[in-house]
Amino acid sequence: MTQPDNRPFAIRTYAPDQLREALKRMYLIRRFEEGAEDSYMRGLIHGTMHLSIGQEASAMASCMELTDDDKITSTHRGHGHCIAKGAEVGRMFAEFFGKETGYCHGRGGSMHIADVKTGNLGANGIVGGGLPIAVGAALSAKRLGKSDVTICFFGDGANNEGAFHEALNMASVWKLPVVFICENNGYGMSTSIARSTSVKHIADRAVAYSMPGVTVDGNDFSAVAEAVHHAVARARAGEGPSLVENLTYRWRGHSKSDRNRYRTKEEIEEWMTRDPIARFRAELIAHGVLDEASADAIEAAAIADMEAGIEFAKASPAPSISDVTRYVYAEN
Amino acid sequence: MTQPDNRPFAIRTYAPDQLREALKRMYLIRRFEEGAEDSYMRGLIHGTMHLSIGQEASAMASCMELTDDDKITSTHRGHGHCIAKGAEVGRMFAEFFGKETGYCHGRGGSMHIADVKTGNLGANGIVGGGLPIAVGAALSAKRLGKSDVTICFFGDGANNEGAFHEALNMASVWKLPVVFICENNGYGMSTSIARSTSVKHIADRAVAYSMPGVTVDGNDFSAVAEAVHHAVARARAGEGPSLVENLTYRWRGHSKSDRNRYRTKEEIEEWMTRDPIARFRAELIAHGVLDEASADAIEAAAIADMEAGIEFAKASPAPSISDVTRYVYAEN
Amino acid sequence: MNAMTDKPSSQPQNLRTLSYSEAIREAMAIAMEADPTVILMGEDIGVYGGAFQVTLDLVDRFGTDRVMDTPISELGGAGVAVGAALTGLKPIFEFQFSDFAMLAMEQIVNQAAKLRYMLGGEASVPVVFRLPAGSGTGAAAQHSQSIEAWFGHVPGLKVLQPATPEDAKGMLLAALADPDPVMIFEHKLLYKMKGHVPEGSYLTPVGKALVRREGTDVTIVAGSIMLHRALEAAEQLTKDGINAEVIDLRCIRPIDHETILASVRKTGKLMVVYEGVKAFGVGAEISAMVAESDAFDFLDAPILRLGAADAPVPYNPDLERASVPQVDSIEAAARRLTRREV
Amino acid sequence: MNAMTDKPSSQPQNLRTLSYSEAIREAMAIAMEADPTVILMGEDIGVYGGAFQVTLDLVDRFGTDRVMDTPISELGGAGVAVGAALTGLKPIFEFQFSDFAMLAMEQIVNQAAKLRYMLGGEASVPVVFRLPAGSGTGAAAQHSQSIEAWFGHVPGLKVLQPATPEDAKGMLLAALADPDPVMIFEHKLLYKMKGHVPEGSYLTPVGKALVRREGTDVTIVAGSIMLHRALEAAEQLTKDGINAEVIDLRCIRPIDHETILASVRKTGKLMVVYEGVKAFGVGAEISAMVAESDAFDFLDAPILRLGAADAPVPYNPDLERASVPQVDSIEAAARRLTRREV
Ligand SMILES: Cc1ncc(C[n+]2csc(CCOP(=O)(O)OP(=O)(O)O)c2C)c(N)n1
Ligand SMILES: Cc1ncc(C[n+]2csc(CCOP(=O)(O)OP(=O)(O)O)c2C)c(N)n1
Ligand SMILES: [Mg+2]
Ligand SMILES: [Mg+2]
Repeated sequence: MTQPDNRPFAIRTYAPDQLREALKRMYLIRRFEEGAEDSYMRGLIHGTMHLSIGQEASAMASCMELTDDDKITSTHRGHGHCIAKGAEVGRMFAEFFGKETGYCHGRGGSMHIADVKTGNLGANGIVGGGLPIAVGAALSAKRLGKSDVTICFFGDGANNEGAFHEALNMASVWKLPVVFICENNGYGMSTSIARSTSVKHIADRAVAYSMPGVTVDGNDFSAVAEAVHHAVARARAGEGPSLVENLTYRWRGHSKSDRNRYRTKEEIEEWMTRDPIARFRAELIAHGVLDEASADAIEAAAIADMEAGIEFAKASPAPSISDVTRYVYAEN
Repeated sequence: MTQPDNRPFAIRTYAPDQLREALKRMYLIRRFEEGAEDSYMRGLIHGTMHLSIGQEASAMASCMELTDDDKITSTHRGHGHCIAKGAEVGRMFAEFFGKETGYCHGRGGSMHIADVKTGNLGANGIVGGGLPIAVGAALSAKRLGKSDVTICFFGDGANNEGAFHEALNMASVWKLPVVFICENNGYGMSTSIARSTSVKHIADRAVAYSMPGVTVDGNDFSAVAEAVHHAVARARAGEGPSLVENLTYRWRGHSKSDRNRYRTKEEIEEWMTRDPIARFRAELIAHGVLDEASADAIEAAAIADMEAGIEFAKASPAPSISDVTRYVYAEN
Repeated sequence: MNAMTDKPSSQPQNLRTLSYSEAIREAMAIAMEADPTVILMGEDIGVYGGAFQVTLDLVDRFGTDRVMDTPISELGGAGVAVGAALTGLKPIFEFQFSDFAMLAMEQIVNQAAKLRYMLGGEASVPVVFRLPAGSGTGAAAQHSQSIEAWFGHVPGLKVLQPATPEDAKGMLLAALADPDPVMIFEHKLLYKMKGHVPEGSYLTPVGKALVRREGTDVTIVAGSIMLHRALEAAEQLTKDGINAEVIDLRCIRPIDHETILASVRKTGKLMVVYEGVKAFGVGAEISAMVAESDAFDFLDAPILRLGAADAPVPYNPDLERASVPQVDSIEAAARRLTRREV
Repeated sequence: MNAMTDKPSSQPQNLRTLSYSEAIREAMAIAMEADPTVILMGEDIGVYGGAFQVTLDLVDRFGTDRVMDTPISELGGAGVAVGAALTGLKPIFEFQFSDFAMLAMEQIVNQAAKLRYMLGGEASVPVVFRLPAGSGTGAAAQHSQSIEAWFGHVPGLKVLQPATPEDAKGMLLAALADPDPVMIFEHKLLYKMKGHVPEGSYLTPVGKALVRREGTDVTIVAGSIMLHRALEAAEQLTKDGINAEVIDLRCIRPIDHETILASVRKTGKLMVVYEGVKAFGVGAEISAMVAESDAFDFLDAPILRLGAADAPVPYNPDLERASVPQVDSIEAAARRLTRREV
């Protein structure tokens, strides 16, 4: 008789290379957000941005089993998803800097960042906007006879949009291969779940769509990976959609205009002790996937990528003003 | 020790006069619908109409405890609600005939029939359109310190609109005095619940809004009255909203354009054996509230009212064409 | 249907006539036969055949996987169509009434229309929205609107309004061949009108208006059902020796400037007839387009707009009729304009 | 803020200045003090103070019962406001960005705008929608739109766009005094602009445009932020001896025909500047209104429209700036028009 494998799900499921790559991408998300913030402070980026620092495990662990043919739809807080799904930070920075080399050729910026080639159908400036779109992508996969799944990221705030209801209902009725991942960071802008939402956990709403719903610690890489693994498997097997709720927290304000009058310093600090990257790193080390030195090297590599990305972006050309109406319609 | 009262809820709760009036109004609904249908066939009414024959218990039993200060919002299938809430059939026919004496002065017709004075905020041409409006009416009651409740009628089809989700969530979060009554007649136009809705019973969705949800036989007057009684009491007591689902059936097609290709003759006939009016009448007779002769008299009175209503409508003046833009804005 | 409307067909003489709704249905069937990625979505478009019976029997031919009854969820349904279009399908999404598109403005305008641009050309949303529009059915304020002008204001969309069965078919096929989102406003009162429809596949050019009746005294631009009313009015006007040129607008976005300007340069007088509310309607754009062009100098009278009364569509049939342009009001207005009594 | 904008105030000389957002906030506070049925609804309007901090601190003064943070549910939220307005409250509903009103078109257009009419005058919907609009903040295509023209097309609504702090306050108070639904489009870039604001309660008349600068050579109609750009351009134009009359449109529905027509009769030249997409925008309606009026005969040049490029609002700041009218483009256009080089 073999011993039961008591190691965390991720450790026993993914190859060490995959795990190291996941850690790298989580560092990359963190450093990318910091680089973006810094660039914003220095006036290199205009507009606003929504940073996902603190939510890296949710983004990365949700994408572990996706190929470039699988799709995601993302949100206004979408940098992490984009990196987790495989985008290059150079082209992402270029987009933030409004450059022609950016993923959207400088037309989209932070809120519309997408990388269709790696299956990222895009961030969305409209809360809830991606929900029906994800269902549509799943419909395509089903009708075209592909085994692709779509992962739909959305926030706790988004779950009160009518689009949430309509999307989950249709996905369920048509048994589509889509996984709804609610990144519940406790607030939609300044409004807490308790003040906006008539259930304690978003996953409690899954019964209204006859789909499995599960709430996990969103800062625990392995917990997220395991929940999403089952949901993705279910989707690929043609058994329909699932709802996974990742409980997490954003360390920064909602956006650059946030004066943080709705949550306490204590609450923020408490959550910072639950840093998903530090936890994952420690877990990998504890299970012998890494040692401290190689973990440091991974972190350093992420920093180097980030810095190279910023340089690439800075050096890139801006779009020509005469092209302001380019890309409105297909060119023929 | 007193004997437990085993009579049906309505019998033991309402005075005989109230019960007789309820039967009268149910007959009035039935005859009104038939009169409308007949007028339509004879070309007296244009447009379309959605008849509620077969659903009379749901409308009437839901309104038993409402005063003119309480509000309802209604649907495209709203004639029954309008009569149950206290409207006069003469002014209703006048509206269908497009006359100046109609409830909407001939501007609204069947789909917008309303009687604000008796608390009917109106039928609605938009499926789901009344749901948030009802929540708003309940908000007014709460803010203005009144004990009024609002009853929001909607169909099984409407429950897949985003408006349903948003409205129920807000009503729950704000603990508003509103009762959501789903008249589940099995179909939204041609689309059955099974093909459109990811739960078996609409009331199953109540948990997603942390409110009580109950499914009752919508053709059983007493069952509906009892469920709504508790929901109204809860609302008046400031304990928040409830969802009541009345299982019922429309005997006629969805509207005048329905060719009935989505349900069988057998199904329709089977439901016709569960006539809510005949059942209620029999129940009243069984419990000595009425005898056959007085029941017949009530029915005859309803027919007389209906006929007088049609005559009133026919004799009424049409709006003047020069008034086509009247009522767009308040007159000052 | 006025015989004149068949004139512009360059197809070989063919007596086959179909109704407007049959023509649309034929276009859908042709497209679905030819391209397995074309699907239909909408409320009650399956066994019911759609509220206006346009998709009748298609579910029997193509099955429920390709003729999908959606729940009553316009925002979500349109969004599913957008997402499907983004990833390899070509959905034709039917709104049961164009009024209900108001529930889906977000997906139409914020998503479908903008995705290609926001993604810097890296995405394509080949979705077609079909929208039964207009008044005249006694369905009152929430089921009778003509809101097409709104979409003229939205870069990224194309907006069509066929007036004839031939165009109804050709425009739908053209919309499906288009890589960008297209909205087609169909008029409910036209569904039963019959006219010549060529067999097989053909594309009505997007963005081209058409002179349906040549004339010299006044240019009347009208689309959809108003074309037929304008043509009828034009016939009446000949009794007074007024020879109106009638242009079928066909496409609201983009608008065919050239055809309209050429006509105005010839007639010196312009009148625009449309069913939407007069203010901020299709007529405003056309009038403004002419008034800022070099054709301005050819105008010898004010530009007249004939649109709906400034009111929701009323239920009472006489009020309803009075609220939108009719043959007699078009005729009277053209008479006033040619006599410069405006 | 251009000093000229204060000129039209007939209030006694008073040096008090407020920002546009402070003026709006003051109007809300005055109304809430005076009338307990006035409530505020919107996303994050409580402790957060609203995305643009317009409602800052009002929740401390009036409590969460009257300053209600709504869930992120624009359709439902707007509908609750409509229902509340129908039954005795006077809600001021803030959309966080005007773009999100697309989610609530159903409640705004099918319900709020039409209820009085559909119910034959038996109902009143005194709701006020506040909508931060416009580009210039780097927020890209879904957060920068100017969709006010759509609502100009909707009978039953009133549509305002204040350009100054004084009007921002007076229009909000006027909207609250109005028994019908009113939409107020506020420009994000104006929130911080300062200007004279009278104390106490006063109502800016709804439906009245205002000549902000008198001139003889060309009429420039502009509203909201475009007024300020137009005034600045007008100053520049004086260097070439061009004396522009600048009209603050103020109200998109109803449009003040008289003020505009009187000016056009005087100058003979008209230019309309607006931030929405050029096609089917505010300029189309104004141009068409003039072209069909008796002022047509006073026009000695085409009517020029200056609106946004035919594209979604781009993210890149230079593209963004290039996509809407700026002082220099207004100036250049006015020059072309007065020289008849159009
Ligand atoms: C339809 C819509 N409403 C409102 C907003 C403004 N807004 C942007 S993000 C946000 C909060 C979203 O909360 P949540 O879904 O929990 O995501 P989080 O920001 O917490 O990641 C709001 C209100 C928007 N962008 N779109
Ligand atoms: C927003 C909207 N979508 C679609 C319709 C067309 N329509 C009118 S009634 C109806 C079916 C409604 O079903 P349900 O809510 O179950 O009510 P029932 O007709 O069964 O009483 C539909 C699809 C509409 N009026 N409004
Ligand atoms: Mg959140
Ligand atoms: Mg039903």
